[in-house]
Amino acid sequence: MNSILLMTLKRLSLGVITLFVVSLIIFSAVEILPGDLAQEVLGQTATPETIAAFRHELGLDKPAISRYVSWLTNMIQGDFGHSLANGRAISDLLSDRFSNTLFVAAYAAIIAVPLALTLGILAALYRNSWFDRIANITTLSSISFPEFFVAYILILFLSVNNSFFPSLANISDSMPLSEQLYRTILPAITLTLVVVVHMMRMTRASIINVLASPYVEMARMKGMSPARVIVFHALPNALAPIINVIALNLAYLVVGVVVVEVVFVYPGLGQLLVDSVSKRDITVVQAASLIFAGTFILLNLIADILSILSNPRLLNPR
Amino acid sequence: MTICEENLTSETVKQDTQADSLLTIRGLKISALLDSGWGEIVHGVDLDLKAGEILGLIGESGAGKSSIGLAAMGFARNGCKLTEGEIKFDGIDLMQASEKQKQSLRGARIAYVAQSAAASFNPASSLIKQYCEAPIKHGLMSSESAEKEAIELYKKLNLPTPDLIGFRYPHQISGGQLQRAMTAMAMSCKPDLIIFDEPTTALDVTTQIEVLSAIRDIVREYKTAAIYITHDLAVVAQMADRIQVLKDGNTVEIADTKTMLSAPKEDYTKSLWAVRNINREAKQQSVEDDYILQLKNISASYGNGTQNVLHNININVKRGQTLAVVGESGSGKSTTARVLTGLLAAGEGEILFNNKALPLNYKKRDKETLRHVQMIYQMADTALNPKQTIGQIIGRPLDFYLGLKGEKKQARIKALLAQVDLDPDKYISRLPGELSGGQKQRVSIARALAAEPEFIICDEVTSALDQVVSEGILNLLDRLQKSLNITYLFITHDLSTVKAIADEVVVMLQGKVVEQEKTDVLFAPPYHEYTKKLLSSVPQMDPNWLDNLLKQRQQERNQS
Amino acid sequence: MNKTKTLNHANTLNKPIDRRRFLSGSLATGAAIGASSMMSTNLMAMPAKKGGTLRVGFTQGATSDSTDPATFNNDFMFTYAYGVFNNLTEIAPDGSLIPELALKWDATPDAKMWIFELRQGVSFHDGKELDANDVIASINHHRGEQSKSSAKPLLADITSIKALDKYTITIELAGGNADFPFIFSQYNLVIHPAKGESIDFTSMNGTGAYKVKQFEPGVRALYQRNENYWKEDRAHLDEIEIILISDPAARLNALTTGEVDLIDRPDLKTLHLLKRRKGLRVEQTTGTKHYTLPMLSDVAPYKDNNVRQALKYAIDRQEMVDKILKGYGTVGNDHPIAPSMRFFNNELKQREYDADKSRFYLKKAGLKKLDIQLNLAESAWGNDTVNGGVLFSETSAKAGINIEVVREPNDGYWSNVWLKKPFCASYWGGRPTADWMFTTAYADGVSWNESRWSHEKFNQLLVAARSELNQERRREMYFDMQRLVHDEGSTIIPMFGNYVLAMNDKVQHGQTASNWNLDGLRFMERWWIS
Amino acid sequence: MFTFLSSLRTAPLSAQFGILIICIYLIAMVFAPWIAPYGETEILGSAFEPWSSTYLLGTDSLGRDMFSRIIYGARNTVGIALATTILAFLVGGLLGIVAAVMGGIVDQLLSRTVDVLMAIPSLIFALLILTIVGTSTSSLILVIATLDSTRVFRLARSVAQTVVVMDYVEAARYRGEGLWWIIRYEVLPNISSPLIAEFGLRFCFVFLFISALSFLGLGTQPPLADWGSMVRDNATLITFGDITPLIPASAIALLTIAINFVVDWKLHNASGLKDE
Repeated sequence: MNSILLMTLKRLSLGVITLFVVSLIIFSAVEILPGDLAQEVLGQTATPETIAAFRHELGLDKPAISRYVSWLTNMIQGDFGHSLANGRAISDLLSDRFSNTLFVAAYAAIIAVPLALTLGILAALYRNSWFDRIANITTLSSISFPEFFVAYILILFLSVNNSFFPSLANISDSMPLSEQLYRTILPAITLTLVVVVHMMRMTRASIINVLASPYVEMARMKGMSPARVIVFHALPNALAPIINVIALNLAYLVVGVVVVEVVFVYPGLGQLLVDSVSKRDITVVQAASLIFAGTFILLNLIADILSILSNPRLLNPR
Repeated sequence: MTICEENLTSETVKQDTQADSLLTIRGLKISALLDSGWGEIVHGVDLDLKAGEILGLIGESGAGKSSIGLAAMGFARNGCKLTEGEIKFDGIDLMQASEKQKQSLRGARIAYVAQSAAASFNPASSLIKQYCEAPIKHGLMSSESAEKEAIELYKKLNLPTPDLIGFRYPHQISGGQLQRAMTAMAMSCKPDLIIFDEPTTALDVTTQIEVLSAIRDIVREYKTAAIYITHDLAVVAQMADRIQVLKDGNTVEIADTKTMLSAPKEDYTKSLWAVRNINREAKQQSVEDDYILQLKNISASYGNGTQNVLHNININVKRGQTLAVVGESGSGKSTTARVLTGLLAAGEGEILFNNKALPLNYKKRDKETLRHVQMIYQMADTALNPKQTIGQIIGRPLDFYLGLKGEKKQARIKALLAQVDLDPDKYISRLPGELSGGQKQRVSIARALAAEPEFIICDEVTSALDQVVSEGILNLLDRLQKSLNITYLFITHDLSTVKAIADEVVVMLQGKVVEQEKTDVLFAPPYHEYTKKLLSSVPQMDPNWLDNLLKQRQQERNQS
Repeated sequence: MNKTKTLNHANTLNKPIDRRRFLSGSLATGAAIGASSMMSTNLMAMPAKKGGTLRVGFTQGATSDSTDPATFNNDFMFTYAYGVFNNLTEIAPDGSLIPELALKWDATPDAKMWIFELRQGVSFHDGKELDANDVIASINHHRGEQSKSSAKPLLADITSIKALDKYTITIELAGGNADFPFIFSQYNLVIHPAKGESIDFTSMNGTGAYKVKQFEPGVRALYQRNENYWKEDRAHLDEIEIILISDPAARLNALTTGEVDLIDRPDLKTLHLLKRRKGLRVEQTTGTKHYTLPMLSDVAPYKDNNVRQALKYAIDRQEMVDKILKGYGTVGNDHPIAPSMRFFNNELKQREYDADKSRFYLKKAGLKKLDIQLNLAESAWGNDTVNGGVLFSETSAKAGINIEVVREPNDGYWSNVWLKKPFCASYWGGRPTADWMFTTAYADGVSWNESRWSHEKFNQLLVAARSELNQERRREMYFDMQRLVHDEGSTIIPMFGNYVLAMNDKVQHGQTASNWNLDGLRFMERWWIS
Repeated sequence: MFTFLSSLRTAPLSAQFGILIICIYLIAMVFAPWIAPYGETEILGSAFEPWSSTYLLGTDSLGRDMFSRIIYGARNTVGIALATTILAFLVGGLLGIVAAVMGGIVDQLLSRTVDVLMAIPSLIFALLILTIVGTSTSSLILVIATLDSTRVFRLARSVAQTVVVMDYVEAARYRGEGLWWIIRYEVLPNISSPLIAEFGLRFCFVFLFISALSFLGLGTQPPLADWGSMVRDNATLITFGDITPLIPASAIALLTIAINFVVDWKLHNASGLKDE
């Protein structure tokens, strides 16, 4: 157990360094981007004088390094700062958006992970049967269509032609949970379709990968049913790669859903980030990127810890 | 001819013993999916087993003994299928039985003990859980009573701390203990038949004895019938009532153990017996202190000095001779080889090669030194790049060390292949995967020879091979040594190999050298205490050897 | 004061304003932009109904939107401005300028000195009463060194603003401008309560028809009727919810599933299908919005007017309108004045696609063929911008002009490409007056002169026309200017786009203004649902 | 090649089907100008003409022949995706093996760099870089390849690590071989099969990534016909049950499925499981 704690600490400190480097990269990338907040907000209506005045007001006329350093010092003290564009406190702005993002990510994950595991196990169990093939083809098709397209098709069938679900995921905090779940069901299904295939294929592949191992043969020699062989003997030993892929996909659910947010008009963090990039609202971009990067790092860490926990060899040393 | 006769006899046996016959196999044919498609690997084998009887199935790899053993459970591995014949277990036709029916037999009435217990236990669950799985799922016992019985069996099998050991995970206990735990698991449902598939092959000689005796006792106590599959005659001699010899998917000979050992009928059987006795001409003794290699006060450790594995080792190797390093697994003999090559840099000490100190790390050695000290690995499978042809594998050192190119290189490759008794034109463009284990090991030798070295380290080069094949390899090495005056450092756990090839022997235990002695001196009394234990553990052909040995050890224990 | 001559006064002084008067209202000297053409069906002058909630799906809006009127730059903020606040002046649906918070205004004959009289008894949502201080602070917010306002150039001519009393202010200009009061109808120039020298824009406290109930930039806004609104027969709806739906398909879906009642900028490609749906309708307004392809006139080969002419003849305008605007627009004639505007030059011959003429001009420029790049992004012409470029390149190829269409990232288009690349795409929402339009984008040296076009005679005419009070002479001057831009200008203006809205049948309104989208951006206080 | 063809004969039906589809696509790619009835960018008639014998799949919003554009789309879409994936595998694969073979500080440095790159949301990263360098086809390929190479790096590193501990690699090291030899001749040939499997999925993800980028207005350059943007351009039609956008989408889907059938077969061969 101590070694896990040690690893966690080591990885967390590495994560902090990673975050620092990420913030540097993002900052410089936004700096290199043509135009700045003043130009982007004023857009076509900008004149050199108004831009200069705007820049001065925002402190954008100071050198980049001093701006970065002051951002960093505030950041270390836990102060995310304020949006350059409209002065809103970033912590408020982000906490809303991020909780929305997490909500729909969790929603999709709760559907997708068990579904992927079940399908993967069934596909491994009935490998090369018609079930395997159909599951394979349908899930593959679902990732070969662009996300927005999957979303449109779902909307067409479940919303336009039959009004089962709303096409806008327009939620607010005041709604009861059931209402929120109802309104976000289409984005959740879309995301499920997007991530389920990768997890399912990995489940199937890594189970099949251990099917040739002697302990699986042993289980069959003990007269265990095929289902029990797969669930109790193959699966526990195939978990590590599956966990890793699940983590990657969960990270995607949190980080990579901009398109789905746009299509369902769901106010998540992704859309905020894209918006802020286009407006060069650097403080918001920084904060949102760090949250995403942090999520990614944490999920990977959790996956690694779980992989260790799933492996008695590492959990119970000799 | 003989096979027909055998068939006739077993036919009559069957009629005699209809009442207590547990398993009959008739005309069994098994096909396997080979690279070229389906091919028959077992060509109509018969087998009979009475209740409570132990049958030894013996043969070299490829004889089909494992496939037949599994067929006794109505089971065919991935890529195999039972094509023809009849398998009757207690009146149930396993060829016709449904999967469900077979499932209900397996584990409950027919059990299986696999070669490698370490690989065959599910690493993700505790021993006792796996023990209880079969009795519970077959509806024979509650989990409490299964657990109670497990502990009982663990006790009978002489496992340490039987109350607790079951709650440990497979990786936490040693190989010998695991093999006994697996036997216990096979016994969990008190089956009528257990199939032992080379259960001690992967074990050291000293642990092998414990496992053998444990298996034998328990089988006898429960009067369980067993099929004992092995390639080791001495082992089967201790276990079986009757022996069936197989070769290339056919039965060669069936007889009861005593008859088979004393009067084998078939030439093939005789040849198997003969392998056990290698005799080698004694070499001329070289000049007393012409040492080609000396290890002085070597200590080494893994993992940044946390695990000390070698303690102050001193070994001297004379030019043109063979020095064998023997010991059980974990004794540090392979580490010694790695330190010598510099792949593991020794923490302390000195390596002298031709009286010159070598850098401890191979990266600091020059090409010429590297060329002169070559290494042959235990597993030819992993030592040869599966994606390179034999020609490429052997050609690389020629090119790399000696700068040979084009025609000259090809000619040298062919010469080397001929030197290791492989047909050059046939093998030069093949991939390692298309070769048998012995052939691969020959390629490894050719690769080492290609560098024209003075010194070759042989790390357990024969331990993965059948006896007949390894005999061939040993003879080859011996011949090469004589013609090329190469010095060998021979690492092995097999004392018969040592006897066959070594001029001098180093015995190692727990990272220390126990003794270094000339071979004939070592194998003659008086023995060093540990050496004696090692020597006595080597199975002998005598069917009573195990009983005698155990008796003897018991007495010694009582005395002390 | 007595020197001032009434230039511009509304006829509704001191009388309750009613809607019908706007519709039929006599135009004193009021400058009409021109009647909008409504092509939708059921447009009858039905009496407005009170109550209900209108839900609207909008395209434009961003999380970075600020309530600072200096930075309003999209529909979400524009409608916020007109819904929550009032201006001094308002452009009526018929295009005339009518009073809003200013009751009346006068100017000196040289149109340099202006006096505005404010409406009394108007109060902000928090109860505070409107006075001259608020107005001056609100205007000054967009002036001066420190101002970052996009309205700053409009007010650049102002030399001083003073309050004569609590309800009267005077404004002095550097040069005469007969159309000056039009400027105060601009969305930036909404009146906020003063806070010391400056204004308080964070509390979203206006005098307008709706109070802000919920306001989340980039996501949604919820407005509630201001029960004490000073205008009568306005602010019919109880609540208005504005949801930002930037994806065109999502917008369409929201409308067809009934999650919103009204959407802007519907995807033109599918409008014919949308119209077939029961209960939905499409409305279009011909306005002043036009699409431009500016060529930097100081960069080769565009320095040569022959090259510019060659390009102007190489574009098939009708096909452009048909395929890019799907018919929801009219062809342009290479000048920015819309047919509906006052002083539109109706004598100018419409330029047609003519490959031979194009080749002729090319030859005249000494060129056999021409290889150029056209840089575009969807920010310029909407979703089909790039297709527009492709269409142009196909027709121009027949005239020997090889156009390589380069798709630029949307993001950064206005700062990176526009005004920088020699040939790119742009658009103008239009300005209510010809002077305003020309001054903004065609006058010599102004920062939005997107083709860096400089024409001596044009510039002289522009200044002269601004203070010319004789309507006939003024008309001639603007006609000449249009001709100059048409023949020698460095901007191709292939088409004028209609403002298109799609809505369900519940949504009702009277005559709609054409100066901006969404009934002059004032749909919030003007529209109702049945 | 010959062994491939002969192994194909024994391949399962699905793999044969996959190969067939891939061949059809390749033919469409190579021979597009001869197969397509009209030019890629040629404007022929009015917009949205229905399916007919003149225009097999009708015309698009500009009046270009849909069928011809689908054919040409194979070139651009598959070509770009292929170039991107190959580049990603060259860079990521090579560095991954280097990290595994050299270990130590090199491994640490490369792995941490990759960690950083992966921690930045890829869509945002692409958005940033493409806005800076512009969306020419080459920069599109470079940027996506860079992002994808991080994933390839991880895979290549982890599978190479299992090969690096093999005796034959140790034997080569001990022989005194240089880094390049070990990478090229000892490790690479032995990790090709998981890399090939990953190639199949990566290839599809590149499609999707490009179409997501074109959703955000950063896709391929017009007037190139590319399936992702063709889906995007016509996406609103789906609301009205018009199947036009389904055609390019299915073109992508079919290829994805075909490739993964082949990959599955290759993987199955490599897994050592010999099922029927």
